[in-house]
Amino acid sequence: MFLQLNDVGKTFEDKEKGEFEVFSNIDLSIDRKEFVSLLGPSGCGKSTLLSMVAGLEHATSGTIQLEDKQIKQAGPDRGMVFQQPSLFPWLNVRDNVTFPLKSTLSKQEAEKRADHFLKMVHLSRFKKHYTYELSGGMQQRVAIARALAMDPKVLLMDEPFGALDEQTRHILHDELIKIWEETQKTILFVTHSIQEAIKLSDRVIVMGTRPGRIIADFNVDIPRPRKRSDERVIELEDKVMNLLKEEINKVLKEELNNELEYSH
Amino acid sequence: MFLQLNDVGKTFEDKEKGEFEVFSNIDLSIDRKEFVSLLGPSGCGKSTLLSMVAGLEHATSGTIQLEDKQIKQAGPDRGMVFQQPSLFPWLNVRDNVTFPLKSTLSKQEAEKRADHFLKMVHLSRFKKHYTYELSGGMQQRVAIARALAMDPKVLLMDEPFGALDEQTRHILHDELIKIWEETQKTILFVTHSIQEAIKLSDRVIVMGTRPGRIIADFNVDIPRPRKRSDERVIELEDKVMNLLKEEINKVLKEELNNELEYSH
Amino acid sequence: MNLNILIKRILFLVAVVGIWQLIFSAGVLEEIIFPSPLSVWEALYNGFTTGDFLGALGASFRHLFIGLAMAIAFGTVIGVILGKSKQADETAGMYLIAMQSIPSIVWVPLAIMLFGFSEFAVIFVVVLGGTFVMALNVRTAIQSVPPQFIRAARTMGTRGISSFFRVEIPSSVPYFMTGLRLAWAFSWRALMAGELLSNGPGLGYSLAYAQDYARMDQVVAIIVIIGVIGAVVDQFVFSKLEKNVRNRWGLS
Amino acid sequence: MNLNILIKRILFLVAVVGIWQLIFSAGVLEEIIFPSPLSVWEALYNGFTTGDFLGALGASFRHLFIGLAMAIAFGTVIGVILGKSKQADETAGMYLIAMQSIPSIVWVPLAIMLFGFSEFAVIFVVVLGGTFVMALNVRTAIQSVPPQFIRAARTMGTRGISSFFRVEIPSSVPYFMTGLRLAWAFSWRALMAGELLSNGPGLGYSLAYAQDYARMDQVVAIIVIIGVIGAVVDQFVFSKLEKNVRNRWGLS
Amino acid sequence: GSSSTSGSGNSDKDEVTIGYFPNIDHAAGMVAEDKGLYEEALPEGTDVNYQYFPDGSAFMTAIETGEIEGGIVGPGPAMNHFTSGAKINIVAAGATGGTVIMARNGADIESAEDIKGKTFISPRVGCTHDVQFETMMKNEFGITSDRLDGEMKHVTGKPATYSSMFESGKVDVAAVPEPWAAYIEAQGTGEVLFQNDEVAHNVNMPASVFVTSEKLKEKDPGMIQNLVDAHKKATDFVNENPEESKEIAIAQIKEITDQELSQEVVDSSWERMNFTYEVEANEIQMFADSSYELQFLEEKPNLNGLVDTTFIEE
Ligand SMILES: Nc1ncnc2c1ncn2[C@@H]1O[C@H](COP(=O)(O)OP(=O)(O)OP(=O)(O)O)[C@@H](O)[C@H]1O
Ligand SMILES: Nc1ncnc2c1ncn2[C@@H]1O[C@H](COP(=O)(O)OP(=O)(O)OP(=O)(O)O)[C@@H](O)[C@H]1O
Ligand SMILES: [Mg+2]
Ligand SMILES: [Mg+2]
Repeated sequence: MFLQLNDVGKTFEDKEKGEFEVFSNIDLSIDRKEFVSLLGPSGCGKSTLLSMVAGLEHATSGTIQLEDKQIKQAGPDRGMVFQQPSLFPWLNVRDNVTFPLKSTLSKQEAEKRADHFLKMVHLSRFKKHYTYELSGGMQQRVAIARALAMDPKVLLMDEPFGALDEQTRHILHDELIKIWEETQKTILFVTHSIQEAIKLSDRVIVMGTRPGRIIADFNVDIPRPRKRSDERVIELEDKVMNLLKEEINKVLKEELNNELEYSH
Repeated sequence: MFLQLNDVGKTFEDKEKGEFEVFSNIDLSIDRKEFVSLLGPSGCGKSTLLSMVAGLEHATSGTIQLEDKQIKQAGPDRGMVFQQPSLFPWLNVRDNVTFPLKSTLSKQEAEKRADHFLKMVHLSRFKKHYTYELSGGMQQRVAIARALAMDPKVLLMDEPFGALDEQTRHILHDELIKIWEETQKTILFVTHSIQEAIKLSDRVIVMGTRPGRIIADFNVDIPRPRKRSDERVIELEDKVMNLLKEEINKVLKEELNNELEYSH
Repeated sequence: MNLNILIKRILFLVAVVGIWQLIFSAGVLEEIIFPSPLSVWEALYNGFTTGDFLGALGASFRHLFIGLAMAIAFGTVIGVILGKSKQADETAGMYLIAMQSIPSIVWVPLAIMLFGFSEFAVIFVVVLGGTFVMALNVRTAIQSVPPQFIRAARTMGTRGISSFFRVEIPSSVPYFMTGLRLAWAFSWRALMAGELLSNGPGLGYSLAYAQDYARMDQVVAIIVIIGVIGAVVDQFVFSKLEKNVRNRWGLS
Repeated sequence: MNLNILIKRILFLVAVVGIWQLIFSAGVLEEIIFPSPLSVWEALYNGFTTGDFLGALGASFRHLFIGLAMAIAFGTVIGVILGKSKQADETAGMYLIAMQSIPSIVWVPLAIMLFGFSEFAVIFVVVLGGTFVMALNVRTAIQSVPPQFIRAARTMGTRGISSFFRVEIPSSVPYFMTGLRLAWAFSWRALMAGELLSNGPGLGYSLAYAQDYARMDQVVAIIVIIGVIGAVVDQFVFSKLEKNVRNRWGLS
Repeated sequence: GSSSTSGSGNSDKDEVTIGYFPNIDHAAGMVAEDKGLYEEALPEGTDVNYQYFPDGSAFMTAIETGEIEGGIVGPGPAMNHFTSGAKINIVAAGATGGTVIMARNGADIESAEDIKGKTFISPRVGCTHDVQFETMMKNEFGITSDRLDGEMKHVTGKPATYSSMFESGKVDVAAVPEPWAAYIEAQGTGEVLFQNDEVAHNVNMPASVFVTSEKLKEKDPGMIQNLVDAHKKATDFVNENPEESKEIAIAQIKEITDQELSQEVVDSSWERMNFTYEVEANEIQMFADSSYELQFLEEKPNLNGLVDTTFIEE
């Protein structure tokens, strides 16, 4: 398998609350060039799982392997795009993209490469701009270009469009699919949005919470571009929604401290 | 008519850019107890229009009338819920809700009233809490309770759920519809989201941009609760989406400085 | 703060005193310019038992409280005027910053010339030390009231003077607290400057006096007292207050 | 800043000088205590033409630059250590705050005792004035590097010392600038305190000297110079720099 | 040391504030306070307060702001302030002599020549002792201070600290007012280099003077007369009862400064002083000229009107 998670578990040591097990016994296999979405309610451990693949967190138990090699720490073979803007404000757009290339390429080569990917995300014009001059959508485009510029084997995306408004999100969806088709990367994509997961991915992994676990794994074999009004899309959305409802209610009840029970 | 906008226009005086006309010649009539959504791309003037109905901005031309009385300034007959949390952090939840009642009701009556509406939004348990202890969704619930507590004739909502995650939004949609049915308020609801507008409202007003204007006015006579998978919903979504596509592209092109044109 | 940290801090202090004693014992410096920890401790002990330090402290706090209270009052009034009136701000705002950047010790000669060696001269310097920084923070406070709050209040029929008291004032509290903390810090510095050059009584005067008579043990003892008071008041009163307020107001 | 505002400010200044002249003309205060605007202007003019003020200014800036440079260097080293090591921070952090809350004027007697009346005593006080506030801000800077940035760098294969120089340092620049501005402000205050009580040369010494010879016109002239320099350096150098950096770093 | 200050300046007849320092050359002030001589001379029911100043400039400022009515101060500050426009009068002398030049033990200073390249200390820049010392050095040995681009480095500090300054080697030479010269000798940290009669302006030039403000002279010359009378009485007492006066001085200094001077120190400093209230205008003028020559004053001073001897002659 290309990316293989075996019996993975994660427990945080919290000074105040003691040990907290986010999930355990997660098994997952992902093929080369697959676009896989991780979907689930808040707190089920999606980000934690992604961080472990990135090598930013260590698994408490189990193994994670990329091309049969154990993942031990973060490295440029796995590019990551975060929800919060993580561009460096002291660098201009192009220097942000060449940041990971400094150690391996000459300045000229790095810039050529950066320009290539900036063109891919339609930001050639903004090479010399600084972060604060860009809208949120443009910043995420740069972050995608930066991750791609390292030529990683896997692209990890943690709710990359979560902070954007709906219209911008739609546009970036289309761009991301185009880039994915062009670069043939494997993508592991975390999202809250059922719609987004179904629109984009080959596979939707649905996670549940308390404890975190995988509750379903759907193959989405609907040809792209997928229309919201497509019957197969709607059917799948409904399926996932029903699966998640119970999970969402768990979270909600906790938030309202069981008030719903007696006020209804 | 209950709420009547006649030939309304708004021009901002900007010191740097000179005059900027957001829109002109807006005509709109809204019935008592109607739930109307305003939908449109960023910058088309939705918030401006809502603020004018609230009395927070003055119309440069035209008239706005509520029950045949000209709207001159803000007043408690129009309650407003903003996108950004606008609860007062120095007051606890209940005192936030009684804030507008201080001048008209005794303390006891005000609190009784506040408790009633806090119960309606399922937050009785959180009366004594302060804003920083609440999640975004809970804060918006309090804001709704606060607006309702004034017993306004119209409830104005400016992307009230824009900053929340999808799951929380779904839950609040259901709550809002319930409240609307219970209280029989007229609601003017601004949103970016086609789905949200169609799910909630009796009428969807679609606005275009540059210049801001009303480009369509759909009646949604689909019985509630509306399901995403309902054919009529999908059909309407498609219609609105097509209408808006052109408008969205206008905004997008401006952002990318026409780059799309030559990179494609 | 848990026990572990407390122990570390105490050990650090012990180490510092130990090094001090070592340097003293090495005898490279004359005792008259480099007192031993023990003699400083004795100076502290004697100063407190004879009541000298307590008297000086009392006088210092009297100056400080009167001066700080006036600084807060004046600063608030000036700050509110500049915060509410763009005209006033554009006209006088810059001079406020200029006044704030004059070290308060510089006012002492002027204060003495104008008011003589009375305690009022010291209080005058304390007032000047705190007023401008307070005014600058109150101005910022008023200007930083989120327009969102004012708009929300207007939709609830609250405007004008009522909005000022029910929305703008409470919303300004965190900046006001910052102003208080800084006014205290600058007034405290000004107090020492004023007293050091004045004719007593007060902690600063005691310090100058100890120096005049080459009592290094007393000099160090008074510096220790000043450091402890400064740190304690800053940490346990103003910073704590400010932090709690900012937390409640959702600002941190 | 447009012309309109400039005019308002000048008018305000004219009004203040006018009131000053009026009070002077009323003759309620002796000239030796309350000089006229004209005599202050003459003192300024004479001070600059005879070169006295320029000499004093030169000496003051020499003390300030040496002291500030050392304060920045020490402060940065201490700040980085406390920012990177939780152990060190828990142990010594509190004492840093205590040191910072000791008014720098208080160090002057100690400095004179330890170093005599050399310029080094003044520089010592300036260094103490700036070091702690610099260290506190550098500590905050290091602790405030968004973990997001460090994580992002790690996913790009940048960690350890390379991450420190390529990510943590540049990310800290805004707080570092704040540290610089505050270090300047406190060093400037410390400089005046040190010079006023020391043996010259320097602006603070000139002030003390003018006071000894009851030259109120010179006293006021020197206060004006100090205010102008303080305001100009603060506004046109440090605040501006800090604002630009914060803006670029997307922090305001 | 604590004192009851009168707060703000008052010309209220029922209250008078006298200023002086706890120095030997201000012994007349201490005796007058101890014996209640001012109270005696002033009209019945007048409250007399005393204020002790850290230095002459502070004293002069207090006179100018009306905070004190009069008191004993060095002639240096009085003259400096007068030339800057302060409206004050010297109405009597306090004492003459009392300035001694001390050299640090181990500084290898045997003669004036050895002072070249060394550091000397005096209470203030341009104070009485400074002018006396620098005038002597300039006129007799041609050595000037760094202020005049000369070879001596000049620093200032409170006399009480000179002994420790010597001990730590911070300074080499000191122009010291009594009793601190005797104190240094007793401590063994320094020795006399020039006796009090060797320094300039030391015989008839007062080491301390009694100063009042011009305003008071215009408004209430009678009060000045009363004060001067009391001062004369105190000076006579000092000359007639040296031992009791010494006791008073020791007690007062202890009370005000917390420093206990030994009998031996006071005895030897007494030797170097002469307590008199007689003052001559031209002595002061000569002193001022020296001060001008040393460039402490910007213009050639004209001290006409500073000294007013009418009250002592009365
Ligand atoms: N460093 C940490 N220490 C302790 N607990 C943590 C830590 N990081 C995450 N957690 C906890 O682990 C759980 C999973 O967090 P995670 O961020 O992976 O959830 P998520 O699925 O990404 O949620 P969201 O959709 O809100 O981003 C949460 O309960 C969280 O509080
Ligand atoms: N106070 C103002 N001064 C100048 N221009 C303004 C002002 N307020 C709004 N505008 C401009 O008016 C236009 C409409 O703004 P408005 O906030 O109403 O848009 P909107 O439709 O609510 O957008 P969004 O969906 O982003 O909230 C925008 O171009 C905006 O820049
Ligand atoms: Mg997450
Ligand atoms: Mg809007």
